[in-house]
Amino acid sequence: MDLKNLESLNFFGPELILTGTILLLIVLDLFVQNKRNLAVLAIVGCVASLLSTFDLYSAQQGWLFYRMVVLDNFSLFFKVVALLAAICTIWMSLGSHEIRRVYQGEYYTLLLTSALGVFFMASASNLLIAYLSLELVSLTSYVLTGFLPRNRRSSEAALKYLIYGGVASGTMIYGMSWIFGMTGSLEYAAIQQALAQGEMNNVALFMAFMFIFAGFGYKIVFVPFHMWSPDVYQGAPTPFSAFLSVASNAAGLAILIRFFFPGISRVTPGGEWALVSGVEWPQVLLYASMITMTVGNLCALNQRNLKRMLAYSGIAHAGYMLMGLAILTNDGLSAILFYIVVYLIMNVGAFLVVAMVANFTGSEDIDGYRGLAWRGAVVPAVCFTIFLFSLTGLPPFAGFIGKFLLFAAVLKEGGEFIVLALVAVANSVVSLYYYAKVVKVMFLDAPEPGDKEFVIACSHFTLLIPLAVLTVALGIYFSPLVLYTTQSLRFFVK
Amino acid sequence: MDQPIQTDFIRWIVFLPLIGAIINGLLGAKIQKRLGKGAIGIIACTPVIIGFGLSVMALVRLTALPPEQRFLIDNLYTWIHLGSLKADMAFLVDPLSAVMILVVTGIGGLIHIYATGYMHDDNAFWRFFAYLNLFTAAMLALVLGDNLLLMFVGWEGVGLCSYALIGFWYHDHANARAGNKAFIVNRVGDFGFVLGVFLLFWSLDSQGHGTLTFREMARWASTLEGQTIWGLSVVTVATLFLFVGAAGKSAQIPLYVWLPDAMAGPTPVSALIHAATMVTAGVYMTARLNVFFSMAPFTLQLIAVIGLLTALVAATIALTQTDIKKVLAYSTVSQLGYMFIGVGVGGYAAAVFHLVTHAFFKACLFLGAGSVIHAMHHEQDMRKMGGLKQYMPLTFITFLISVLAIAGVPGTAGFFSKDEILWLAFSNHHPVIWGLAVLGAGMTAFYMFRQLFMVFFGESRADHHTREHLHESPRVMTLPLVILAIGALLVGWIGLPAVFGGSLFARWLEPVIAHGEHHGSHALELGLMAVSILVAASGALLSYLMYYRGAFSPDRFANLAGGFFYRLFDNKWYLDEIYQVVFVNGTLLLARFWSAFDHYIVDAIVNGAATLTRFVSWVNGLFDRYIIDGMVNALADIIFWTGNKFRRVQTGNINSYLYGILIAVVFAIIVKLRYWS
Amino acid sequence: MIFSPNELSSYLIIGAILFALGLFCVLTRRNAISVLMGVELILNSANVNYVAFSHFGSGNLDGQIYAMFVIMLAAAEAAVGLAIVLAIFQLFHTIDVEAAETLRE
Amino acid sequence: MEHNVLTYMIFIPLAGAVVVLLLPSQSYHLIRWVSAAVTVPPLLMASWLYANFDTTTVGFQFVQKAAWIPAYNIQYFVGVDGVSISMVLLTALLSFLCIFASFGIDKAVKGYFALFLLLDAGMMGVFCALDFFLFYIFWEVMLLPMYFLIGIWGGPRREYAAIKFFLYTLFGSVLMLLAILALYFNTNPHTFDMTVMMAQAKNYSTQSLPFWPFNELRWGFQHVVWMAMFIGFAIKIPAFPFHTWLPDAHVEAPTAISVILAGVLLKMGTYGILRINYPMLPVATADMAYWLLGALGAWNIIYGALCAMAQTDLKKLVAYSSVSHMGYVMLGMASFTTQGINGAVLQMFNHGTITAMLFLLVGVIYDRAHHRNIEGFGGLAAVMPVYTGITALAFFASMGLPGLSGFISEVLVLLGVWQKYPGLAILGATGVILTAGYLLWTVQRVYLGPTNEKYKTIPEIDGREIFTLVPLGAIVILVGVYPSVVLDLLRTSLDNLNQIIIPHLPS
Amino acid sequence: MEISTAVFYLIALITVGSAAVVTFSRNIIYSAFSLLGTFAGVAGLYIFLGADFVAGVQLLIYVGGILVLILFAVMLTHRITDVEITNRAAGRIPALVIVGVFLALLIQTVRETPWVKVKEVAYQPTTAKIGDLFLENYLLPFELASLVLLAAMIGAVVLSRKEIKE
Repeated sequence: MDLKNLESLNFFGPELILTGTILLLIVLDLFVQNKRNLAVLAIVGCVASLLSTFDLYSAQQGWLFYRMVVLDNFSLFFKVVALLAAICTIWMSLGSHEIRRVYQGEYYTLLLTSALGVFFMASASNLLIAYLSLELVSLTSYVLTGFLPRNRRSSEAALKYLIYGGVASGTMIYGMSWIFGMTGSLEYAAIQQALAQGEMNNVALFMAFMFIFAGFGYKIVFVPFHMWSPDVYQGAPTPFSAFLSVASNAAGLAILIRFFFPGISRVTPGGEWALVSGVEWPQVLLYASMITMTVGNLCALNQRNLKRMLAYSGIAHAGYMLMGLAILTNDGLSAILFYIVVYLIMNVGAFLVVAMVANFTGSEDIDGYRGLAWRGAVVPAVCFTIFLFSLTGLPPFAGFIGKFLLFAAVLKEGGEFIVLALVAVANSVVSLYYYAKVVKVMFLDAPEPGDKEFVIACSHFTLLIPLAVLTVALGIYFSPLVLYTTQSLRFFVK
Repeated sequence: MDQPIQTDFIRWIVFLPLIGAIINGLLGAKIQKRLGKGAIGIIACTPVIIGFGLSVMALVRLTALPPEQRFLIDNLYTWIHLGSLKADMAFLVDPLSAVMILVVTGIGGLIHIYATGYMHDDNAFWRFFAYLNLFTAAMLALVLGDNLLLMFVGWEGVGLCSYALIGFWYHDHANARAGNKAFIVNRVGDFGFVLGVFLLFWSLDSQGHGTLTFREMARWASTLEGQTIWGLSVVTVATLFLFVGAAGKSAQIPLYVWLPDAMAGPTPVSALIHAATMVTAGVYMTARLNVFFSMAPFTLQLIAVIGLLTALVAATIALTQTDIKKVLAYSTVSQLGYMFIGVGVGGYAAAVFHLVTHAFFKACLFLGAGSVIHAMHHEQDMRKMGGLKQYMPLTFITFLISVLAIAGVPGTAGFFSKDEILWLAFSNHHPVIWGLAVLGAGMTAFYMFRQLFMVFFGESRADHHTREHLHESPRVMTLPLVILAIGALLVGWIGLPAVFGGSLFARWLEPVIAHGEHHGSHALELGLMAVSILVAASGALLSYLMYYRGAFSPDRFANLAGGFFYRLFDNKWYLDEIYQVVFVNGTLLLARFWSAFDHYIVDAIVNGAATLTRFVSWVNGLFDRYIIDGMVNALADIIFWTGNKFRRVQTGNINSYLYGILIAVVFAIIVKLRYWS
Repeated sequence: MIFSPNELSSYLIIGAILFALGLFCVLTRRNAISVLMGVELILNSANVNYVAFSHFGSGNLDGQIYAMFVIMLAAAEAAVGLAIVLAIFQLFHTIDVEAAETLRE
Repeated sequence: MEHNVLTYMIFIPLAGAVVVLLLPSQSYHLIRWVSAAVTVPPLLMASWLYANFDTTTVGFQFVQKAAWIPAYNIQYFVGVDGVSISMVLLTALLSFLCIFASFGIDKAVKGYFALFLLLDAGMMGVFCALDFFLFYIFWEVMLLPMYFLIGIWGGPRREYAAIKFFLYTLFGSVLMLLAILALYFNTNPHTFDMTVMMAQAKNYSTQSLPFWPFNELRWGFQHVVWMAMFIGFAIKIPAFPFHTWLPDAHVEAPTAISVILAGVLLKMGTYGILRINYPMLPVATADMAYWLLGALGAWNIIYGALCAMAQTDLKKLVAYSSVSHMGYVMLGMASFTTQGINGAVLQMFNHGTITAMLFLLVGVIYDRAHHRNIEGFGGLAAVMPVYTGITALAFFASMGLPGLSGFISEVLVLLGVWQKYPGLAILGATGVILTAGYLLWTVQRVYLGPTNEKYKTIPEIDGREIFTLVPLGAIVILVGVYPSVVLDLLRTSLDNLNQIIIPHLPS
Repeated sequence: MEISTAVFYLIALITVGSAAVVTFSRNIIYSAFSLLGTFAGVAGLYIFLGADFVAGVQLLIYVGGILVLILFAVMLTHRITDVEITNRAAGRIPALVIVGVFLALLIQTVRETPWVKVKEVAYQPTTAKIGDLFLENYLLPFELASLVLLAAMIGAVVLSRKEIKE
């Protein structure tokens, strides 16, 4: 399927609905007094888009808009992820005191725009779309990060994010220009063909890919492209940090996988990926993965700010996910997809609790969690515990299954990747320390006389409980999700 | 091999005291409060007395059988059965164990009865009898056990009970420590015992006869011939291990140190432990496994030498003791040495015979001493006694008989049994051993008479108050004394020397213990007998002179001052001068030396070993805490440190963040150019 | 001639130099606006590449169009970036990136 | 034959935990008694299992199997054999008793009992699971409640102890996870079914791996997997040098949790080795057993005993005695003789009951004196005779006194080991002396001597406490007198295990 | 040397030179104004490369838009009356080294790489074609870009509003 513009619109439902919602939000913002209604509208739009996305599963796979984007299960998967993340974020924002003080109409508009950007990142099959969509997500992210008015941290985080993102994407397009120069095309399929045929300068190719890696890498937050993330997560409004940690990360992985795997590699008869020759991806990814998880975990150890800690933990998790990439197998990729879903659930949950506590105490400092369980917040404390242990990768929580599948994929490859698995194992143990530290503070420490009883927003509860239940349920019975992620690994390849 | 005869009543010999112990142990406090101490006494004594009756019954049953079939088995159930290891919960009565159970229940029963009087003022009366019964049960299990493992149950059981009994007055730390010492030293012995058992079992098993049952083991013993381990004969190694066990239980050098300390317990306990039961376990065990010991000449040699050393050393120490019980304690050690000399020269029957006779006179001595102590309000120092014979005539007479017996006065039990051992030593070509053993016998006579004289004769040295209340002990205490004294007189006649027609006792044991060959003529035997009598008599005489006649003042030996000899001359003891220099001084010096050796070296080694172990454990504890755990913590610290270093990169400065991108890219490219091209 | 208007490499080298200068700028400048200028240099360097490749290589207009999109997004980014800079200036009264370090370890 | 018994045994405590959570949090009595009631059915079922267990067959009994995650061939698969049934019995019994021992807890009662029941479910699951994935889930499920139980209800340094325990165990279990996956991919078809893995044991390669350090060590796939598993289990045992979590965890944990920790959790290490390393990796087992089980076990015995001797904290002493006693288990396992291996498993059972008693007894005195410093007592026997009597029983059992259960297992272990490695048997036997040393010394310092004035009026052990101790004491004596009650269960399965390894032993 | 070549050299020099001033100048006003030279120079290069429309866009947007924005920002953040208009820089030496290495690598690679080449390089007017492409093949990117601009606009507006809306 290779469609032109108008024909493509038939398969463009999710995007169109989302765009429509965005425009509607802009307009309605002028009239609606109760801004909560806008949030509801945004959620409705997302749900509609979600339904429309599921509708597309029955459609034939193929190119849309003159081969600009691709319609396949893989892109649909990320659309679902983006929409779920958006829904959770909006829901979380509803009860957040931070968001109550900002321009909510614009806030939801930009959030949905960001989600839309994720759509395109996942489905881009052209370097131009890749760049544009990345910038769409980035720009909205910069703005949303700096969204808290007259807030130093927020503005500063936005500035750092912007500069970092600008340089990273600048580097990326410089690299893309070289690819363009070597292959004469911007289209993945054509690039792949050219690479397969032509005699390339391996060094130039490697350099170009490294430049591109910088652009994608900063989205995925892996070391050393991670530095912005702790500052940004800390400064940004908490619900948006959640979105950033999940959707932006997932989008980065999506665009990376799309570009390197179905984009410019070939599938061998055995079903494995034969990457561009002369580029040592396994090694690069292997080391990137090991360094990323180690640095992330080590830095998280002594954090007192929960959002910062979660940022570092996010880096570590990016490292875990990179394991799945490094081995260049479908098992690895499917494990990544599984992990993304699980990570979405548990990380949003974790940020939700952080938001709840921040609502109450006004800070994300770990001291605010002292004796949480004994201050009338047993349920959030228990849920947070579930999320944190799930992030650690302990059974019977979903995070364990995620790691389990990743380890399984890595060990299936065996050989030098065993080292990777061992490093990951050591990291899991290290990570337990800082996750458990939070649990310790919540349960093991007694509240001090000055600590107040806890009051919880209802809207938070309605999100918290399902997430916690899902975290446990997926840890015990994960067959459907495995099935789904395996099927989502169907790429459209010419 | 004949099928064993299942005899159901044997189990009750063991179980009755056990039941008594359980009743008194669990309910004793209440019974004592509701029904008084008499009830406790009855509960405790009855099982042992019934046990004695049952033992006699067993004996009668045995005598009815032809010698080769003289064994009764009471097999309760299979205890452990794993692979080739099969140990039944079964009790065996054969001639050897029949003798032993008679001794244990008989003498034990008497001690029980005695104790009801002796312990009457103690509030923990019930607890004492619970322990006592348990002790008896354990000893009986040891003796009756059909296999080594079951024997070991009793073996450890007596260790435990001795621990409890020695430390019975636990309010004093010294007593508790003495109990600990006994138990731990015994454990060292057990360690050897267990290893010996293992070695025997597996060596037999390698020939397809893995068993721990005594009769089976004896049957297949010959298969061990030629087997080696660590370059030595298996039998030798195994018997050496076993002897370590026996040495621990029977207080042989170097493991005897616990025994003198064990006097911390109430006197009936000392009687029970040192006369009838626990300390004899080692001798019993070697007799039980005599087949194996006989196959290991080296072990036998060693046993004989150690037995001799023990006998002599203990005897010399006993010379100077002033504590009435300490003298008896060292004498026990010394007598046990004699028994091991018997074992070492192949005279297992003789050793067991001495065990039996010793049980009588030593029990009598201890109980007599107990009677004295009881009368003296728990005063144990002999220097504060004297002249007791008019106050407590019955005690005196029984004590006297026992002293005669232990000194080896002809006709008494001790004479026959000790002479048997000496004769065997000589006739089996160990003249040196014989000679030294005879010397020891002389010392025995000396110190026993010394005790007799110091306690019962002369002027009373007790304070006025004590003297006022001196009285003969109640009948429950004197009756056992009388019975035991009679035994001490008469029991020797069952084991007459060959010259007088041969030992009934040895013949009785023949199904279990192969009769040793006797070399040498009757004339020689008589001659040797005369020598030993003479030596003993000299010892007694010396003692008489010193302590009865007061010819020598014991004080002088205590402070060997410069004018020592002149004083002797002044007192006109011309003949004794030589004795003085050669024997007494020499012996005293020796005794002091050994005493000091015992105190500063042996005891120090034992205590030092404990201290050393504690020190090692302390160091080990530190090692665990600081090194092993420290490494774990250090690892954690390193991780933290690294984490903090990494975090330091996060300066908050965007320029430095951007370096990350550039450095990563440049580094990757350089690596690519350098290594991957 | 190596460095001439008809040689692709001459454009690429100019691009590379601009890229390097841009990088140097973002690495060393403390002033947020200067850093943003450095970013613009980087974007321009990429654009030079695209247009050059478009001219010498692909034979179609893909590269030029890419460059135009880059220019558009650069404008968008500049707008957002400068808005943030102004917001920060109002809060901190400086735009020295070093001074803006409430977020750090 | 389909039975649901095991499933019920696992899930009744779990359901109980949920029920407890739903109870009003102020009604302490209700919560306590409901929890106690919940542990009764598993105990009855365990008894039923005991009665109906066929001691003559090798295979697994009371098996229940259901597909769970078909995509990865993960099953819900439970069953018991001789090795596990004794542990199931022990777990059921100790859980029941420990509920009563926990009645004194008055902080966050609801949470405590809910977590306790969750822990109970996890323990049952570990011993019953025959699917590796299931096994691992249960294995880890125990961690969380344990962490909280130590961390919230523990002593002064509870946080340190809890996190240390947690980190150590997690480290071991993630290694184990890797090993599990490695086995999974080397099983054809890929499955987590333990029985299939056991059947395919000979397919797991033993060729030495071609890269350092494995080529130096001559380690093949089996060896590497064995090692990973072993470290996981050794931490639980705990074998030197992975034992340092244990003294801390034991000392800080509340009494009942110490009991569970020592009574059940430690057994999981050795149980795991028997269940997994032995039948699945026989060649590696045969190669590694001498050093890593035998010699290390003997070292554990001595090291633990020496450490125990150096302690001044009564509970720490008992904790180190566990290190020592678990050494016997390792030593016995390494012998591959009938006596040795049976003795080892019997020792697991016995140590479970004896150490449970010891910890309960320490708890009794701690509740009264509020400290556990050995030197701070003295002469307690005069004040608390009943308590002292029971303590003596437990101490003597721990010492391996004949007639009590510890004796049987220790003698069997040493006897079994003697045949293969006399040297190790001698080393192990020295532990007997050392054990007597530190226990008697302790008895002397705590119970004997003049009574400490401070504790002249200390109350005697009460009925509830006696109730928790008497069944254990009875078992200690019963097993000592009639060990067949346990040995009969084990023999067939363990002999079969031996037969798997013996052909691979180096001659 | 042809005149066009000379012009090329000149343009190249202006581009690189003013970029260097942007980078190294101590005064931010100088930097901002030199940026004009770079942008214009790049536009000139575009003309050399036959990209007339792009050159126009470059001038319009960069010079007319972005540069003006930047100057505004500079003015707003530094009151003109301030004597010192700082443009501090730090850590130049390490940056110089690493960027130098990097530049060497780049140029080396650029020269060694066999880029794709078409035989005939002829000038054709591009405007019409580009317009066609925007409505055909590049319609989606075009729309997407518009979305980006919309988002940027909203964002810039929101961020620069001073008041907090309650």
